[in-house]
Amino acid sequence: MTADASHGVDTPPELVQLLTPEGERVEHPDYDIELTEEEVRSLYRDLVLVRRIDLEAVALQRQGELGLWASLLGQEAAQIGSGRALTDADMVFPTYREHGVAWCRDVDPVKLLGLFRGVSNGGWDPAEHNFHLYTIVIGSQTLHAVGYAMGLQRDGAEAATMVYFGDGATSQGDVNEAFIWASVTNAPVVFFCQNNQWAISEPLERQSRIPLYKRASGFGFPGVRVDGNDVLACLAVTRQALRNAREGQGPTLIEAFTYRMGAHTTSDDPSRYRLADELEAWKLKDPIERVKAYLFKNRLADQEFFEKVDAEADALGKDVRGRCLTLPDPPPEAIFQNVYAGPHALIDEEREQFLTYLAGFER
Amino acid sequence: MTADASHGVDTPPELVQLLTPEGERVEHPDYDIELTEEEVRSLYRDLVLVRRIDLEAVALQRQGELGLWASLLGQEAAQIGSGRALTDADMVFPTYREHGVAWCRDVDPVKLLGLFRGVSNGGWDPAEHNFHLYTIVIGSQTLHAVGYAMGLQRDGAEAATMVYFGDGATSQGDVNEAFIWASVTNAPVVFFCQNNQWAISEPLERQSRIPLYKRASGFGFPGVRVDGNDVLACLAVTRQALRNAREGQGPTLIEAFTYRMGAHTTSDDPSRYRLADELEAWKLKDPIERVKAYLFKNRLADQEFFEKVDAEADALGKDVRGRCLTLPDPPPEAIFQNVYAGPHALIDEEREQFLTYLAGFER
Amino acid sequence: MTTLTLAKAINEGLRRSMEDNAKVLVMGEDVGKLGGVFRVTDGLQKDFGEDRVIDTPLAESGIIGTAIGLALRGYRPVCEIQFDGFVFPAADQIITQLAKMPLRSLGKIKLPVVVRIPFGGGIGAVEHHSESPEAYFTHTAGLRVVACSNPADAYTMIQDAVRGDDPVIFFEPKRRYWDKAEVDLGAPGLPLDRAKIVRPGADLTLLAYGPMVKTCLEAAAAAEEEGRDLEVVDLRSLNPLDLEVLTDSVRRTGRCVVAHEAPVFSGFGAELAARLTERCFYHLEAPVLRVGGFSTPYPPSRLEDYYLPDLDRVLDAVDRSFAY
Amino acid sequence: MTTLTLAKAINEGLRRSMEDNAKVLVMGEDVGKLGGVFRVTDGLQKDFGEDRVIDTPLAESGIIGTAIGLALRGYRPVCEIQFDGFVFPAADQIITQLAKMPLRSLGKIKLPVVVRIPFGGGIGAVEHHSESPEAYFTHTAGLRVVACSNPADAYTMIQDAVRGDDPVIFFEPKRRYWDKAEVDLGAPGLPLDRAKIVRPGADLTLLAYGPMVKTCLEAAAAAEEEGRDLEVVDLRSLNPLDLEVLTDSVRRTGRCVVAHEAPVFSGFGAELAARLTERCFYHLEAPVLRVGGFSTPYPPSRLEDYYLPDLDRVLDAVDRSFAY
Ligand SMILES: Cc1ncc(C[n+]2csc(CCOP(=O)(O)OP(=O)(O)O)c2C)c(N)n1
Ligand SMILES: Cc1ncc(C[n+]2csc(CCOP(=O)(O)OP(=O)(O)O)c2C)c(N)n1
Ligand SMILES: [Mg+2]
Ligand SMILES: [Mg+2]
Repeated sequence: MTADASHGVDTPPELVQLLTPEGERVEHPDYDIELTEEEVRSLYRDLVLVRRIDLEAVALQRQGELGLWASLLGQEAAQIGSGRALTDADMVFPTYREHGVAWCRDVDPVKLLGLFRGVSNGGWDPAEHNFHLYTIVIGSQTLHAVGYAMGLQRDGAEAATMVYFGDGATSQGDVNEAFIWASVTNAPVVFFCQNNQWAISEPLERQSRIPLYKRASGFGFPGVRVDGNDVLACLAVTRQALRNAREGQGPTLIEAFTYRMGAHTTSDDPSRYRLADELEAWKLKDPIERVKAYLFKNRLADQEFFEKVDAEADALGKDVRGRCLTLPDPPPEAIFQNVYAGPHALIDEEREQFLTYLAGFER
Repeated sequence: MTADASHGVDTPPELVQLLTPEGERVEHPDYDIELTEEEVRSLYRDLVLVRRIDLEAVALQRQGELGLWASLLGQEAAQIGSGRALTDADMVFPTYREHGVAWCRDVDPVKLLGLFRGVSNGGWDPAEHNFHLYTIVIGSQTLHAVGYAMGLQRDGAEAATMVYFGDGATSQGDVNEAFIWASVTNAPVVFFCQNNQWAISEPLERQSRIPLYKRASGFGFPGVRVDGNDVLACLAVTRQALRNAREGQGPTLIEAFTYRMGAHTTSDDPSRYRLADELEAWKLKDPIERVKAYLFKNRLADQEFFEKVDAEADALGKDVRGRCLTLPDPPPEAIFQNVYAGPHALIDEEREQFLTYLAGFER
Repeated sequence: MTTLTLAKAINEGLRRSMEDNAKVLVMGEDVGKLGGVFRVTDGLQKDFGEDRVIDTPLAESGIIGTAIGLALRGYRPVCEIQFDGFVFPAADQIITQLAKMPLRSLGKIKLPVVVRIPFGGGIGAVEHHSESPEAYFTHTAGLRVVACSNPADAYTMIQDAVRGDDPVIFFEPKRRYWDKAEVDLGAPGLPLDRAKIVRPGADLTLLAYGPMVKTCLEAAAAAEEEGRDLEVVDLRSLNPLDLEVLTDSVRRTGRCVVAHEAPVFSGFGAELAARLTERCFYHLEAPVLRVGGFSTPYPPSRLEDYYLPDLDRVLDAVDRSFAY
Repeated sequence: MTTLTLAKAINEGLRRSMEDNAKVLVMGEDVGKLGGVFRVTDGLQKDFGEDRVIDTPLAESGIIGTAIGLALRGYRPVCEIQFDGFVFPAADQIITQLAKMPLRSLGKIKLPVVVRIPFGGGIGAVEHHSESPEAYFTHTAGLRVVACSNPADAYTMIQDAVRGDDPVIFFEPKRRYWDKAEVDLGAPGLPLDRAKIVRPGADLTLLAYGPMVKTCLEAAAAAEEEGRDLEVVDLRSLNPLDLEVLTDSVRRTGRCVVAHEAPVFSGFGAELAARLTERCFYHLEAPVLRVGGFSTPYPPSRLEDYYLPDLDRVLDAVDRSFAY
């Protein structure tokens, strides 16, 4: 058969897993990872803290303090595992849901809240954190990531870029163009797709008839599916892909197989389009519970540790909430700031007219 | 290895071939074709005639009668082979170079010339020929083809669509979105990519690092590479793909491996970017010579036949040239015609003003 | 007469269109089970099936491109672009194909494709969800561009858009989706390319479309208290313009203020100002003034009340006009 | 002083920019060995290497998207869009990303990306090769939009565009690529955002940019024979406008005609007419009139001479202006 046998409608997808939902540590022939107890505890702490930030944000939205929130509930392991695989020199391009990765890049959670509160469209300095701004136009950041990676190549930098996107995003022309650019230039970029099974109300079948990680084969670079609810596997697979990229072996597509346990955003009502059963099934694969079970069963952490983390989470939640409530609105003239880097006569004129107009109300 | 082993940087591409450059008939395990002598002679005639039309068009452009011409030289077999695989009910979406397919669909060549002469942007009735208008914006017609195929599905029609595009086009977002739509909807569409090795001055390596037919595997449908200079193989492979499509087996990507023997268009100067040697090597694989050799060696045609075809080609060339020269320019008011199907006040106003203005010169 | 929200009025109009003509399809992201993020297509998939109400892959170019293909096969697709700011991936298909193919075919091809775009701000949303991209399309020859402002119009305009043989960019004022009004489900509306004087007045003409019609009506009501009699005209059709109604109004009042949410600079208001000035030069007591968004990207939502022209900004322009 | 064609002047300007700053890159389809279909980048890849002069995959969204990424890494990409009609696949990256990212970052990000677009008609080309899409970009806040009209300006303007820290859409009048003129390779040009009176006059102001500047100069020369003294202003910058120069000119002459090749309806001329009318209301003897393409897709080339505003069409508008 000359028709490419790998078109793969029939091949069952493999899933890299290092920690089962029950918290059993399992081996994988291609990916393994040596972590200290401390490191695993630290990952657990990350997972709990980012979930808490997320819960707090959802609550703040319910109380009218945020215009919207896109919850990461269920995707903590995908984000922490991949986020902790990064080195400082690596550059990250997120979508709008990577609060866990932002956490790994030391972006103040309140800055994320600010965006959803409507005080800015961005808010942090991407260069300071090597964490780009959230991008809302689906898929467009994938090309930025490849361009940045082309820059890394030209600089001879020992670094890679990693770009996040969802299952739905794989349908956008831009994402596929990014695959082409990356493969043709052999750019040091890792495509990290969080397949959370849903693009708002649309199940994966509306975007692809084969497992997403196989998309890469059509462009000539490796694709791998990892258990997105397994923080160890996500860490191991991403670390490997980033290393390959840094070493000049070009791009990798990682499909983190996970589940959006909450609504698409706080504006969404998933009961209109998916069954509660599905959620229940995924709850059994919770990304945090399995780490807890693992730590506990293997006596790598005790009750005191878990309580300490919970307490830390409570404090963090409180802190984030408190600072969110006091986030100042930008002054009206901020509308005109930073539109251009250089002077711009039209902006200057409009700003002046507007300030005169506003002043009229004070008289 | 979980990384998809089929990412295929190393796999050597197979090429479906039924007729060698020397005119030897060879077998292929998956594709074969039974043709009468008459049918093979007819294919030969097609090849010769469309090459002649093309040569005439190039000459007309040189003489200032056309603004531009995109020559099909070297791609005759890909176009006639695939074009003759179509049934009347199938719908075709061409690029701007499918003069051979247009021939198979009974589009008057003078209408093609008209477009390049600048008397219209289209000129034939797509529904009359089931041959859509030439599309110049690279790749955009691939989505039209899939949409049309979705229509065929809804109509329960026993037909497929076939869409042509080049190697360069495979980099466009639209083409990849078309792959997604087609695979997700299992639309009856055949993607026919003429890989003529060049996108103007850019060699294939700027578009892909693996053989193009493998792109399909990333989307979950079959891809096949065929010798694009072998009219029999192109016919066999396309026939099969169209049949599969009509029978509900969804899309196929065909990569016809061929060569653009001429310039990109009459405006282009290939000596700036490619070596003459390359052309010489491909001349040995000429799509017409091998059919001639086959017919001759197997005594399926005699000298008289070849002379008759040449004479027919001469007559056709003359006819096309003559009618091209007398192609009338459209009247100025044609600018305003057919912009909208319904009445449109602005167009009406501008037309009237313009005609009044023009009339002013006659006074 | 039935009381409907604007969103529901479009829903009813779509339903009617689909009942009348089996070739009418609805397609877009989340238009099926979810009924669209604004519920405009609510219930349609349930009643007309998945073949006629299509949840598409997440790609706007693909939505318009395949809709063109379906139209070539005789279908009449109504595409939903989920939010104004997400129409740009489809710009190429709209501008180079949808708008130009009929002429390319010398009239052999008709493309009855409707592109619905919820547009405008004022709902406290994040970036790209509050924009007004109409000027990109009014400048694109081959498209009709309309904007509805109220439930009754929305109900008939969507049906007319679907019925016509031209591509139509159909703007829906998203912050008015929940506004309710009486709708006569039996009455035919004003033709799609006609403007409507929604409040007659003698002193100045306020021109608006979509969400700003309501704002202008409020401004006119407020101005009345100050003794100014403002006429408010709802354009309804942006391309083509109903110049008869507009010219007549401006000639009568001698003053004109145009309001839209999009940035003023190179926005659609410029066309209105330029064209009406040509036609009403000797009647104008003041230049046609424009009120709109600033020449900046749409700001974060905590600033949108400053950015969006409101009653005060409109009245300020009215004052400036009377100052001439 | 050296005699250069406009195409060669841009080439020299690019070369100078690349010599001055190692971060400057050139990228696009066929810009390498071929030197671009108009040879504007001729020889650059040979001299600066494949890492700085990049033949890209055939995808405009990818060109702009990766250029943004390169700019984020500190590079200064100059992208070529092969023809005006092929910019639309990149519309999303230009409008939602390139234009808006600096504000999104509260100024942390600068995007010094130049997008070169050969534009306009008059070369007998097939569809999509003769368009004038400037209004799509002038309406997009966050972008600077400029158009050069002659070799000397082209040489300095491209360097200024590359040197600035803002994204610039750089329009090049393709049918003037082969026009020759003296260029002083040492002299600094007028700042990028300044307009230039290219022919002073007292009776009427002709406003133009890109290819129409020459046409307007010819029209002014012809009008002179009829005793009319027309001023011609080359805008150079479309966003922002140099309103001081424009307003002053129109106030002096009291009449204004705007000329561009793009369709008049909702085109950039509307902004000029509307804004100048606001600023010069009491000085205007006639409405600002517009001459441009019709509200139709660009016609097949055998009709383009009718479609494109030529000397006669410009003078006809001048006559109409004087008829007021
Ligand atoms: C170009 C574009 N089209 C539409 C949208 C509206 N939208 C926001 S999120 C979303 C679904 C995204 O799904 P996916 O890529 O799977 O990411 P997830 O939200 O599941 O993380 C859509 C359609 C958008 N933001 N951008
Ligand atoms: C969107 C778009 N970008 C650029 C061009 C200019 N252009 C015309 S043909 C061409 C190369 C096409 O190469 P390929 O797809 O291989 O087809 P071929 O011409 O070799 O048949 C380019 C870049 C175009 N027509 N459309
Ligand atoms: Mg998803
Ligand atoms: Mg090619």
